[in-house]
Amino acid sequence: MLWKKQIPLAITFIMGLILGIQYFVPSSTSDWVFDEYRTWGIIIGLFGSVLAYISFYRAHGMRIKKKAPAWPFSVVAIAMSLAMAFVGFAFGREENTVFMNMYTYILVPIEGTMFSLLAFYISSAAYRAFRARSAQATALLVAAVIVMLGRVPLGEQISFWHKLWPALPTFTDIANWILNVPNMAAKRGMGLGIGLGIMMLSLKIVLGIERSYMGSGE
Amino acid sequence: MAEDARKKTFWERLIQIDRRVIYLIIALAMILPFFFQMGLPIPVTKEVKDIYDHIEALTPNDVVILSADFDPSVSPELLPMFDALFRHCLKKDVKTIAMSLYIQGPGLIAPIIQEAAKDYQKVNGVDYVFMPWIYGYTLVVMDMMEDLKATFPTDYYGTRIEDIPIVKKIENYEDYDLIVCFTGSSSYAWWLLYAHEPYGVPMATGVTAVSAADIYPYIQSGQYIGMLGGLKGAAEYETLINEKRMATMGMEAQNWAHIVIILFIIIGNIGYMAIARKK
Amino acid sequence: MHISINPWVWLGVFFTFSVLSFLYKDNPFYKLAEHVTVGVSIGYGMVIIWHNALIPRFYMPVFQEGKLILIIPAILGLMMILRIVPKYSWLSRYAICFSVGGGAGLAIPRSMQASVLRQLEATMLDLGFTTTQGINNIVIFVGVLAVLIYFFFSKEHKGVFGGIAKLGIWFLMVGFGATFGYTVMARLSLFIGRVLFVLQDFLGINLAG
Amino acid sequence: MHLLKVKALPVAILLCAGIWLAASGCTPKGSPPAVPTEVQVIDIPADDGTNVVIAWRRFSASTARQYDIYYSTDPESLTNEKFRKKLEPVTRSVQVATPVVGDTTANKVEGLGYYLVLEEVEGKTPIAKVIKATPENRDSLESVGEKIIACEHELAPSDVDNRELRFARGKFFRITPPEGEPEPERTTIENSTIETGPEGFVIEQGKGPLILDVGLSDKELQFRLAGDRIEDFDPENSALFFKYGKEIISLVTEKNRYNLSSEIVQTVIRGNIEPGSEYYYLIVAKDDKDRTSETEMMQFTPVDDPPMCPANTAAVLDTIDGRLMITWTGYDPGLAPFRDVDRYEIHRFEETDTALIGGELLGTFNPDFSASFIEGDFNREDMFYIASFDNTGQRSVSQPFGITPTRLSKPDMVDNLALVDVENDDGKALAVRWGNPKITLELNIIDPSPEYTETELPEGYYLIDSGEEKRLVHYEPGDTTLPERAVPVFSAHRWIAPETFDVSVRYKIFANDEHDVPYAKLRLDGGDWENDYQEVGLFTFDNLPAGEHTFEAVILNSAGREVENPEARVTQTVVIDKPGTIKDDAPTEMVQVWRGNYALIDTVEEKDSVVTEVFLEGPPHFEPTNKRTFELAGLRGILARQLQNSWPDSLRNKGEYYYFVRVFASDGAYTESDILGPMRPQSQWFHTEKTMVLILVILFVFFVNFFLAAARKGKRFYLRPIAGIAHLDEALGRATEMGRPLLYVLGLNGISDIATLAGLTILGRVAKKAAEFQTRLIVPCVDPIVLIVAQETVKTAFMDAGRPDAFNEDDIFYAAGSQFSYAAAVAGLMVRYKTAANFYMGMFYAESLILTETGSMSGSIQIAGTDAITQIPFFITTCDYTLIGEELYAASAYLSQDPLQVGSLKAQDMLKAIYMAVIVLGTVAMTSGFMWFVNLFKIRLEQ
Repeated sequence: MLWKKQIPLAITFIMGLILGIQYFVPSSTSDWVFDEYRTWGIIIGLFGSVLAYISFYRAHGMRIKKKAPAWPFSVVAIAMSLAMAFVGFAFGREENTVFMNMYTYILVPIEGTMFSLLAFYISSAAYRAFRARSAQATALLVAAVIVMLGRVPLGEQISFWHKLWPALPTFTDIANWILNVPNMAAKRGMGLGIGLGIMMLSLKIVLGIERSYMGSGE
Repeated sequence: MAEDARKKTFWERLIQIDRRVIYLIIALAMILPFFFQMGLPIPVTKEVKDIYDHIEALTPNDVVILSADFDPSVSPELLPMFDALFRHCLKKDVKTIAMSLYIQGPGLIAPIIQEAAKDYQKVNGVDYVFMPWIYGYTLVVMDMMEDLKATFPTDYYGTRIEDIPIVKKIENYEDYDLIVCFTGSSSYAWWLLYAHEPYGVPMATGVTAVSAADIYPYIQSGQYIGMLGGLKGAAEYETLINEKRMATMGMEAQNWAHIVIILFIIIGNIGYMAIARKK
Repeated sequence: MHISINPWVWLGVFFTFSVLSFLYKDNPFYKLAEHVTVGVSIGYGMVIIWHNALIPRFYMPVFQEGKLILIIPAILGLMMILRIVPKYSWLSRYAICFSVGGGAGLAIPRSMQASVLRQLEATMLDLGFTTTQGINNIVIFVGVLAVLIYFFFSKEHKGVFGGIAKLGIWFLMVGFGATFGYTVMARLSLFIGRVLFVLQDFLGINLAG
Repeated sequence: MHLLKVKALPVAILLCAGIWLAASGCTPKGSPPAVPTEVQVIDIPADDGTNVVIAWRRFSASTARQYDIYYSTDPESLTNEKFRKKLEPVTRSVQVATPVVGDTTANKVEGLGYYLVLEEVEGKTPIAKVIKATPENRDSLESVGEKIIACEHELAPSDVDNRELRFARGKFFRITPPEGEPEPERTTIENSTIETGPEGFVIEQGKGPLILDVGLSDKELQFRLAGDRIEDFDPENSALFFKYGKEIISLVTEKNRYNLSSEIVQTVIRGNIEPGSEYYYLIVAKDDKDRTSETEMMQFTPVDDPPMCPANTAAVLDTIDGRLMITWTGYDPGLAPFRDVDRYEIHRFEETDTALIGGELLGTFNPDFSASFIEGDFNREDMFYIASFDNTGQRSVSQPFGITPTRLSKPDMVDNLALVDVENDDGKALAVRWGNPKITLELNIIDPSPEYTETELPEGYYLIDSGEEKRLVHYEPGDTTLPERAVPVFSAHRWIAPETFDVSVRYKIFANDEHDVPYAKLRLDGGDWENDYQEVGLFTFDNLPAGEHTFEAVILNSAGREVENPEARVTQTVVIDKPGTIKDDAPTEMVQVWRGNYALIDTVEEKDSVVTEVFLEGPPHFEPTNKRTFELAGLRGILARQLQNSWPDSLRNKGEYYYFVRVFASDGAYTESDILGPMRPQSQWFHTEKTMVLILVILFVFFVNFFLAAARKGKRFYLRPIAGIAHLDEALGRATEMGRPLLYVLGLNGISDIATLAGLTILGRVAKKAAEFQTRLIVPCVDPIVLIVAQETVKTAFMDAGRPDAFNEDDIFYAAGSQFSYAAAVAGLMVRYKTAANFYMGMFYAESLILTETGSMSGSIQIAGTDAITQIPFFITTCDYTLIGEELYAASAYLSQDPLQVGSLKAQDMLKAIYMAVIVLGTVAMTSGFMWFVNLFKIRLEQ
């Protein structure tokens, strides 16, 4: 129990205390503490990523072994990971190497296109899901439409009232007002609460009250 | 059961239209404007103008850091911003440090830098310097605030830092007059926390349209001079420096896509209400 | 128009369309692209971590500069790997506690400064009814308080209190609407970026003219 | 079904491979990069002979990416590959220009009839001459030259056609002037007006802007009229060349492509060569496929030159107190890095001493000095000379120079000069501070809607812009004295002064870190004071009537009180009658800061216990009482109010420093302060600016502990029910009915994110229910540590529910490591398993919509909870229920019903109440001007 629980909790407490105090101390020792903590964290993370790779190979290996549906794709995934690692270690990572080309012409287009699928999902959501179900949802909807109009040249063009009476705001002005005033109030109110939540959690971790990050059991 | 058997009304059929039709419409709205341009005027917002004015007020001895902290996934939005600001800096003859805290960053901006330098007949190492990626993220920010030359032993092309004329007179934070970071994540906060807050170097940021709303509080609190938000921000900047480039073109596509999406929302809701009234 | 002769560009275009084909329906091309990214990103991560983190942050300091103290985090890291050995998995707690404890300690004062103090100070505004800024400040002031009240959990939302909380949700919804509208634009830009890739890099159409 | 899909896969792979192979077969092999030509060695003047510049010509079409210069005293080591490998070359990287696949037909110039003739030069690239064919010379051109077919403004790829790539020197432009008459251009002359005088129209310095419509100068007209052509670049008319033409990068003839654009590449061999020794060297050019080509072996001998002669010498005799000031320039700024000076000596010059070796030595100065006062008896007729010595004793002397008698006005020493340790730092910085806070005003006057009258000018008026002034001159037609740059003026638009102006006033505060003066207040014409608490420093007055106005401003300290000091107040009376900017003249005094310290030497123990001493900083012969041994630490304008010196980590908390300053007037006279110090930079143990953070943290810890203690003692706090929880249970029930699995997504962030933790708590509850209902629960993870914790959480939940057997570890797995791979993997899961309910609890980024849209496509019930502000709108619009921000934390507390969690939520509420109170008080204070309260919450972390 001591080795499995008390000592880890003590480590958490001591580390939390040291780095909490570190913030208030401008001295060079404090800088040193901060730098060392970061370096140590990076090194631990390095080994942590090994764990991730083990999990990846285990998951896909299992799929192949079990002949799960679409298992050949798992072969592709494993093969590609090995190929990428191989070309990276064998031929270097400078520009115009196979490694960088695989990165630029395989990883980048796929990830970029996946990101861009969102453009389609969003229009589908706009058509099918974005409903004025209640007064509040209407507020969300109206704000969204105004901001969308205010962010493109069209918004300025269809603000006909502005041409008749230049003192009246255009869509762009209204969109900016929404972003700068009510939106900011909402974000700030939420942000204060979330900041408080983060501090609360951190404190509970340091004090050993919150332990779920250690995994439950025992 | 009876509902199913009943013949579908016009609105029901319209609402239940296959989503692939929606996909096709939006795709056309975004692709066609590249071939048929309308040349809409682009109004400039204050947040963008403020950055422009700040750079306009700089003198050739001032130093601007442009940090392209993004990866390819968000480069369609952020690259045009970097392009526009870099061009403006070259035009104004201010000393420009181009860099990135992200490993993919330098590769993305290298062609842009080369092209802009060619257009303005500027020389690497004399008018601007292009730094390589260095591991460390926030550590890099902290290091370069204290000592630029110690942070980057060479430039992106491998020239030793001592041999680069432009950095001779650049030591540390006291010499920086503006930092602009372009980011799709939260690296704007890194610069804020480790460069602006402790050292007071003026800052501005270029962010994706999504995070733009999160930046407004920082502008109001005066931590940022201004902001470029998404492609529109970049297009506005292109308008200010009077060069219609990538962003302005993308903006046109953007414009039509927005119209289509707004129409989608309107039709969707009319249908929704029509169906609801029937029931 | 000059179709690219670079085979890599062809590959990029092939995968771009493979991913886009998912919009039609899930299909082997999409699956191929999906698994290729997963694999390539894992391989990429390995190489990058090796060269950009392991070598400069661990190998060089320990074996060339003799900074032996870094062996301790390495041992902690190895303990982390012991996760996969159920009998010794508890040892990984030492590493987790080190990182999490330190992170928590870092977060408390920094969040207090950035998320609380800064925001409190920024909300202390000069109210007024005569200038636009003054009126905007009133709206912000009311909005922040209303949103804070909405997130009160130890009091039921009833009466005046409930009314203010309701006002809070209105502010939240307008805020979310703004975020939505702004986000739409970003998402579209991404697709436009892909269009540019296909038109310029692959088909070689000069659009700038 | 699956078989079919699987079969398509190898086809796709083969297809890819095929395209790839086919396309790579087309890529040409190419040749090694061009050898550098016109290599020359340039001696660096006045250096110590350990540097030499190697320069060569590089054409833009060259594929060389890098040049390695190998050098050695032994020619053998260069010729022999094995030896050469041991040498460390000096590397010069260059940017390889990216070729552009362009349409060359657009640049065809065949019809213009130009021929390219090459003039061979011994040992150099030939010089290109472009000659236009005439009937007389056509035949001879055909024989000696090549007909030019096209000119290229971009670099073409090497394989674009079958022409051979060759190089030639020359700078040519293709000039393509526009057709038709030029449109008049507008030019604005600030602050001028046009008046009718006895000699016609004249431009007079006066009110407001003047706009002139002008044509083109004769020279430009000629240039335009010369038509489409290729022309040798003329630097004198570079503006015209760039306006109407484009530089030619390559000229294309029938057989060849001549690359013309080139640059001289230079690189310095620095520091590790011996002066006087004979070196052999060669240059290896390398392209990006590492193909190389190299020059022949060549020679250089570095020379240790004498130091640079001190230039710009001047001796000024102060006729009041008889002091003599001597100033000089040691090294050109460009050569400063190679400065090779040990000391300067100032001697009195004697008539007989023509060799300049004798004469009375008046003073010896370290290389940083460039000015000094010299005490002694001097006559008006005295002459001096300055000698500089390098480390090997070589000497250069200036010309003898005499005295310029003048009456120097010594500037006053700055007030409040102090050397201080910089507060709240880590022992790396000292600062010299001086002066009082000072404020200045800058007025920007704008005409809100400018109006103009138009005057047509008769023919014959020209604008002559000499750069300093603009004149309007009348010339008769055919007048040969008309200057080249004169442009005809057609009409003038005179500005009409309005009745009101918009004025913006910007103040600038000059202060150092010790002065606590963040902002100022301002009033117009003795009216009410306006405070600027936002620290923007800008006041705007719209529609201010033209006429005299008085602006008055005072600096305020952070408590909002006026600063007592004459410089902290400014009153400016100005006449506002035209647009423009009005600002105070800034003081011209400069403060030069000198620093001295004992040499810092560190001992480093290397292997085999060899102790070496490392010299860190400081001059070797420092004496704290002798200002001549100090080093220059920096120069600041007097308004900067401080100069801060910081040192790298290796020097922090080390060394004692002495300082003195000199205040320079613009005429070069200066006053020196006493020596300040010694002082040692100190680390501080508490950052005083962070006091408020500390108070808030203590308050926070106290509150949390108070409520947690109460909760532990058994006190129950009320928690309002959270709507989302009912939805959670409903979704679980639905999934059971359908008999399809549940999907639980914990977001992208790691274990130390509060949203992830809250997600894990809720996961415990969901898992327990899933175990009870015997529904399969799938948890794909992205973070390895979260994965482990999730596995344990689910395992525990299954055990608590009494069904450890139903727990399948493989259902909680690592899906992918990056955002979109993960999103794709999870989206795939939803489609494949047709999940009944999807839960998203944690931190999400852009992938959220991919997940939720796919989920709603497959008809799952979706419940989300996140504090990711940008993603909440998407969750709200696509999910059945969304826990917004803190509701997620609250739901986790509510579900666990753990008194500690509920207690901390209560503490959070109480703190929120306190913050609200602070906001209300702060707003009241701000509105009524009690700045001290607002300032309690401001932290200034700027140094």
